[in-house]
Amino acid sequence: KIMKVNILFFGQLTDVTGTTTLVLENISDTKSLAATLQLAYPGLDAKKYIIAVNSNQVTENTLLTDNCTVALLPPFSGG
Amino acid sequence: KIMKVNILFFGQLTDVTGTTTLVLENISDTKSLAATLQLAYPGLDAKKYIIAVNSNQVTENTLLTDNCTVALLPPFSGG
Amino acid sequence: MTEKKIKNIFVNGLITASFIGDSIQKHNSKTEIGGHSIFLGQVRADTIDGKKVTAIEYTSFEEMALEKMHLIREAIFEKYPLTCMHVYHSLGSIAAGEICLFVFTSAPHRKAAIDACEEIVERLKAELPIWGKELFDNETYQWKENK
Amino acid sequence: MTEKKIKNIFVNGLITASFIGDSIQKHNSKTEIGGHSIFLGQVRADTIDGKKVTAIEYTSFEEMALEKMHLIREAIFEKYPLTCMHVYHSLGSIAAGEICLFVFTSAPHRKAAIDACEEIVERLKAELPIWGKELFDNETYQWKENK
Repeated sequence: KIMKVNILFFGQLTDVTGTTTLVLENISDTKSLAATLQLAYPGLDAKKYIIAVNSNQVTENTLLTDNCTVALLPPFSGG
Repeated sequence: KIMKVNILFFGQLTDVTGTTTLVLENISDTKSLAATLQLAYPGLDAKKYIIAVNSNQVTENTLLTDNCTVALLPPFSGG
Repeated sequence: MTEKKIKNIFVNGLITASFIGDSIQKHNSKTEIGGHSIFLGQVRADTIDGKKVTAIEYTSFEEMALEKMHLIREAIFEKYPLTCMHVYHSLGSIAAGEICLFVFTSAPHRKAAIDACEEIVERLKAELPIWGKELFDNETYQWKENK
Repeated sequence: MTEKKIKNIFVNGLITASFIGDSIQKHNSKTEIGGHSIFLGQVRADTIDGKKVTAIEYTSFEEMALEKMHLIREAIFEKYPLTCMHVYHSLGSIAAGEICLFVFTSAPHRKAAIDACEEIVERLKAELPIWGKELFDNETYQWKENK
């Protein structure tokens, strides 16, 4: 079975990616996801962001599950 | 010439005096004013208040001038 | 500019929600503002010894209160980078649930507006000669004291 | 009561002064309230390198923002004796001078309302995944960053 990962980009990251959503297959953890995205969008390198898996921020490398949602969040500026 | 002093009572002090204004004659300073009022309204003794002459709070004994206004102000409770 | 322009803060009766809304609305042409801070005092239906407060009747030594408020206003503008500041206090009988105090500060950045608003409320309660008479549901009353 | 009831805070477009007025009005039946504290964020027409901000376009990762806000709400109610708390944040393009954030706390005593309101504003700005894109008068833009 193919494992799907839904990826969401927000704020200034969308200037780099040109899209707000992306689906990738067979990415096992957040570390390999970051590496894959960095290859696809070299501009991400210069951007600050945190990663949330299913809306929970993760700081360590985290295993991904089928159909999970990974969000890349640049610095917040609400209010 | 007779010197007049206008006296104003506020808040709970009016419960003791039964009036909000009073005019007294020939009272030279705030100390003698306080003594006169204490005689006229014995209930004032038990009340906390500060004294303002022409809207300025005074803490020392202060000379009064003709037609000045002396206000007796119990603890504030605005807001 | 040597003459003091003393602003009136007193309103006869309650301060309505629509008055507050209108006051907020007027600030949308001041596009240098980034944050507003508002404090509203509302009459609380406290129960004291089994009696319930139905209203507070406010009186003031108005002349002195306005002079004191003027000094507070000048000190606050000196201390905080504010765009504007408005203060309204009710006089007369204000029913429980109604608003009797409206303090409104605006500034380019939120910290000044928030800190100034709080300081105005504290100074106003401590320094302005205003008195509240709490009217109970059995026709008796007691004089309020600020802590 | 084990299920979390997540409240929505997002409003499409600006927050109107009349909405704020109506929200205040609704509290006059809660006669245990003695003080309300309100913070309003307004879009500032900053000038940056000769370009003027005409609007801020807000976007959010809404699902995560609402979960985070829920946790903030619970922590604030735990920490302060509040009667109620309301938070609204705009999404979409909000013109300079218009209101994009409305935080409203009410409590029997003023200190809780004031402190809670300020803490909500600070936490909301630091913790909610919301982004503001400052739109300039020459069709360019820059992404806002909270300090």
